[in-house]
Amino acid sequence: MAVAEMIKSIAQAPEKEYYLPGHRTCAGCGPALAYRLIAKAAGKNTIFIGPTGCMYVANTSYACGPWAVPWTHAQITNGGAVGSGIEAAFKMMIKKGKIQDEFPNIIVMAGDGGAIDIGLQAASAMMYRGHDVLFVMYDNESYANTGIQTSPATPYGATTMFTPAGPEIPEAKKFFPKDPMALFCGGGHPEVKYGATASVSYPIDLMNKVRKGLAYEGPAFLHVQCPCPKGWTFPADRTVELGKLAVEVGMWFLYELENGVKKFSYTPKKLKPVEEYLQTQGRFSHLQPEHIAKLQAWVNAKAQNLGLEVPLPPVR
Amino acid sequence: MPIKKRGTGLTAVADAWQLADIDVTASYPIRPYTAVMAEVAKRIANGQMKCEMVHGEGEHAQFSIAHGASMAGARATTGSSGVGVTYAFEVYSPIAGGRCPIQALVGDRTLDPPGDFGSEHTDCLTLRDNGWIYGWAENAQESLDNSLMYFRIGEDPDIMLPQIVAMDGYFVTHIAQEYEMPDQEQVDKFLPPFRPQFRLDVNNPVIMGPQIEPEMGPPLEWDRNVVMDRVKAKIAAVTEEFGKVFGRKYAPFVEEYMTEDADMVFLLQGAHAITCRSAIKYLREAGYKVGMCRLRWFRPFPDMALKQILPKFKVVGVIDTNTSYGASGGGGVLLVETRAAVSELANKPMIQGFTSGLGGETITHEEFFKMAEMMRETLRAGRIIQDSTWVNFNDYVEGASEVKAAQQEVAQTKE
Amino acid sequence: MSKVYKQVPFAAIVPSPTVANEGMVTGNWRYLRPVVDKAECTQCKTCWVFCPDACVNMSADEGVSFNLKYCKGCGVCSNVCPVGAISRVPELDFEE
Amino acid sequence: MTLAVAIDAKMQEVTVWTRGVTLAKEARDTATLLAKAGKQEGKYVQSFDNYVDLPDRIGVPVKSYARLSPEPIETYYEYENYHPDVVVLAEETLVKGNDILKGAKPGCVVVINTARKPETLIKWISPKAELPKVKALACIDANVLGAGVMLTFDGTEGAGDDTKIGAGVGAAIAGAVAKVTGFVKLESLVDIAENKTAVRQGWENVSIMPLG
Repeated sequence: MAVAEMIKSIAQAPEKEYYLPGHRTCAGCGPALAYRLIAKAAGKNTIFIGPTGCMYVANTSYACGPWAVPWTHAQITNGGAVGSGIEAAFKMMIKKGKIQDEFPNIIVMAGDGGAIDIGLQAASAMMYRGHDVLFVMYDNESYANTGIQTSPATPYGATTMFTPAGPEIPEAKKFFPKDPMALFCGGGHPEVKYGATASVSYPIDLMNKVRKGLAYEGPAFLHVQCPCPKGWTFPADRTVELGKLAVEVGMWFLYELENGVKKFSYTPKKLKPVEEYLQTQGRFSHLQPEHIAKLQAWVNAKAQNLGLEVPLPPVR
Repeated sequence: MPIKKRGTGLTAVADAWQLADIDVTASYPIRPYTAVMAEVAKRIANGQMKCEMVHGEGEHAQFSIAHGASMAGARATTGSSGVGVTYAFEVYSPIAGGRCPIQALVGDRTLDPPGDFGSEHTDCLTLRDNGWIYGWAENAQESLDNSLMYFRIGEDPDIMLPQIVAMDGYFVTHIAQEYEMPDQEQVDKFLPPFRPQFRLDVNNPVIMGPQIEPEMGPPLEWDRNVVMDRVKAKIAAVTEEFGKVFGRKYAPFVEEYMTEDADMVFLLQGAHAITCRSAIKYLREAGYKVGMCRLRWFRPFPDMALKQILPKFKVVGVIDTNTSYGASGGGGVLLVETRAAVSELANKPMIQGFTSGLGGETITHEEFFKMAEMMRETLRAGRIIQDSTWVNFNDYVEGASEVKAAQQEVAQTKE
Repeated sequence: MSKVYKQVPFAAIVPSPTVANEGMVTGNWRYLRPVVDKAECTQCKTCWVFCPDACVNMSADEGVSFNLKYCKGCGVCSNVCPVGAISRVPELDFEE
Repeated sequence: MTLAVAIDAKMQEVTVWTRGVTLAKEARDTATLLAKAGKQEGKYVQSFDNYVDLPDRIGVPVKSYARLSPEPIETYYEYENYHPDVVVLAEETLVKGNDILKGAKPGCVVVINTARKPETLIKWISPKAELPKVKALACIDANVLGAGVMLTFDGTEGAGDDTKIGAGVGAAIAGAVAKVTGFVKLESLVDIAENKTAVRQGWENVSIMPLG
């Protein structure tokens, strides 16, 4: 692993922007903030692959885009595969002397659908084969580009266009989300030496994790929570606030898995009740006490499974 | 020096890929195309080829990997067969629309159901509207030669389109035959290195494949449409140049066999042409003035060539080794395309359809004889008696046995 | 050809921008404009780091300023400001 | 060949500008209410969101359309109202930096949801060259009427809208448009809107500044 230069404070964060003003993302868009911070951390020698999703459609409307570095579209299905091909091509062309390029940072920016639903196969295969690619799952917890529909990252109890609440289904979404870190970094993909969760609300941590992932030779995975004011239904100015609250209540955990060793990046002193988080978002406004209790039990179990040793709220 | 070799269409294309110094190939196993990848893997392992071989997790990934590699500026290949070809369907248009000239080898295989390894052209024909350029080779030599010509045409800065070297599964992919592997120097003279105008380059950054507004679509599609005319011109020029460099001369679009005085011809593509030529020999001896037109390209469809060639004949029997259920005329894809090509000609021949060789069946001499007999019935009647005939299912003459008897008689007199 | 279409370059491959994407100017999304109180501002750069649209500019002389050509007026800068130095003012209160 | 024909000569086009997501439902409701009221009065009608604006994003200027005609609508499948008779701004700031008069018919009317005076808003209206076409500028302060804003994804992307139609400020804006244009009757709107008070208040409180 090459040594990544770490950023210690906001003051040290690189000035140079590679994700520029001028994109059709929502006011207060969490994923756009993630893109900006990731591009900033990665720097000039970077190629982005953008599978279909909000960060494709909103960023490239129309016949233009906000990236100062090379960017290419991939289908929502094949971000991992297109990334693999690009990486293999650079490796071989450099080896043969056909091009004089320095091997670039190759980053796939997949949404939750493009990472763990329809794009899962390509992502998994890319990691299995050990391509030197950073696979970022920017997680806004729904298929947002199509107008907010459920994905395997949508939390239990959230309303989406495909999971409305009604008398027959009072809790709206019935399933609990997939765990991408367990899927990709739980030992099933031996080439993945580095995986981490991050949040746009912790930008220094996020940027350093990008650099760490890029410094590792081989695939790395980054799961970034990106609050989505449209999909979650909250005022656009609260994006960062909600990302922080998610961590305070345990709807998001910040940790790294480096060579199989888990390390929490930040832990609250105690978890706040999940209800405090649910109240802030329209997508949870229909939930009844029994649903909230079910969600609290899930949060508590997840905290325990991860080994978070802080006081947990009671399940009522 | 060129090397005399013995191998299949698959090893022949592996030779072409080696000579073309491909940078990336993406594999996934499916019969019958698989061995081209095994061949490349061996050559990488023993140092003969310098190429990244990426083991895709399916055909969709294979084509996507090659797409990515091409955007990075690499010469990239892949391949598939049958339902593998259709599994990748989503990405054909993005690759062609992105103007990434990757090359795929398709060894045809019948689409499911049920499981059948034999050759039908349906798999490869399903993607005919996606902007790829392709045609069928009839043997190993032509497979190799096509591969080199396709790289040259597809990577031309005026063209920039992906190509498929198609060949019949088993017949061309699995039957070892003699062919010549050209010399590296010849190939280097014929095929320049791949240098795309745009690639993913941090020093000259570009955005590839952004969203567009509805009214930006038509100009892009117009461009993809008119490039096919440029492809036709390029095919003619490159085929001729190929003949000069390598000494093997091909008809650019349509190979004619014994057509000079023919009043009827078989029209087909791919491996069955070899049996067809042999059958024509016997049919000629039996008094049939029959010949053959073999398509060397399917996309772009050689309509201009057919407009010139077909009016010479009275009956054209189009043999479809594919299915297009419910298509106009009740036959396959070639029938529809051929009829459309000459529909506006005043002196157009009668064009009748045959479906044969499905499921990888060989088209036997007897079946060619039967088709000739039916074409003669058409000739005598002066009209299409039956729109489309599935050979052995709704044949409308009993003449095949007579032809066979005549053939045996000829054989005996030769002895 | 009677209709003039919007032309797109070959294969829709377009050059990357260097400063801002002129193809999608978003300043007209904003109905509340961020206004910084320079007396309160500590120049901690919190607003800068959290702007999804890279519309907060920092300079040693001028302090914080906003790229109003692109600022969508989401208000994240105001929300994250630790000293409450950024207010949100109706856009029509400004002539320009 | 061009034929000198007057296609959809009697069609009235209403374009409602709004903000993506947060105010999308209200603008759609304004358009829907006007179309439904027209239908009730025996007219041929359509209403739809601008397809290219979708998926909408928070804050982005987007459009909803209504079309009413005494005769069957002939340009039935179009992306936009290319020649609006009425331009409605569901949020006042849209007047700044958007070419709201693009393609407007001579004698068109602009209706803005605002607490400001028409005189102060007129300076921002663009394109300036089209301004002589405007017959009247009307202002309605719908936000203070207490109807509120509905926030739902129901009714987007061509889905059916089972939520209340005309429960919020969109109803008041529709009332104002009806008063200024006379395209539909107040009673028709009151009949179909969820919030009947809002419709009436919109009708009553709109202030109109004649131009030209």
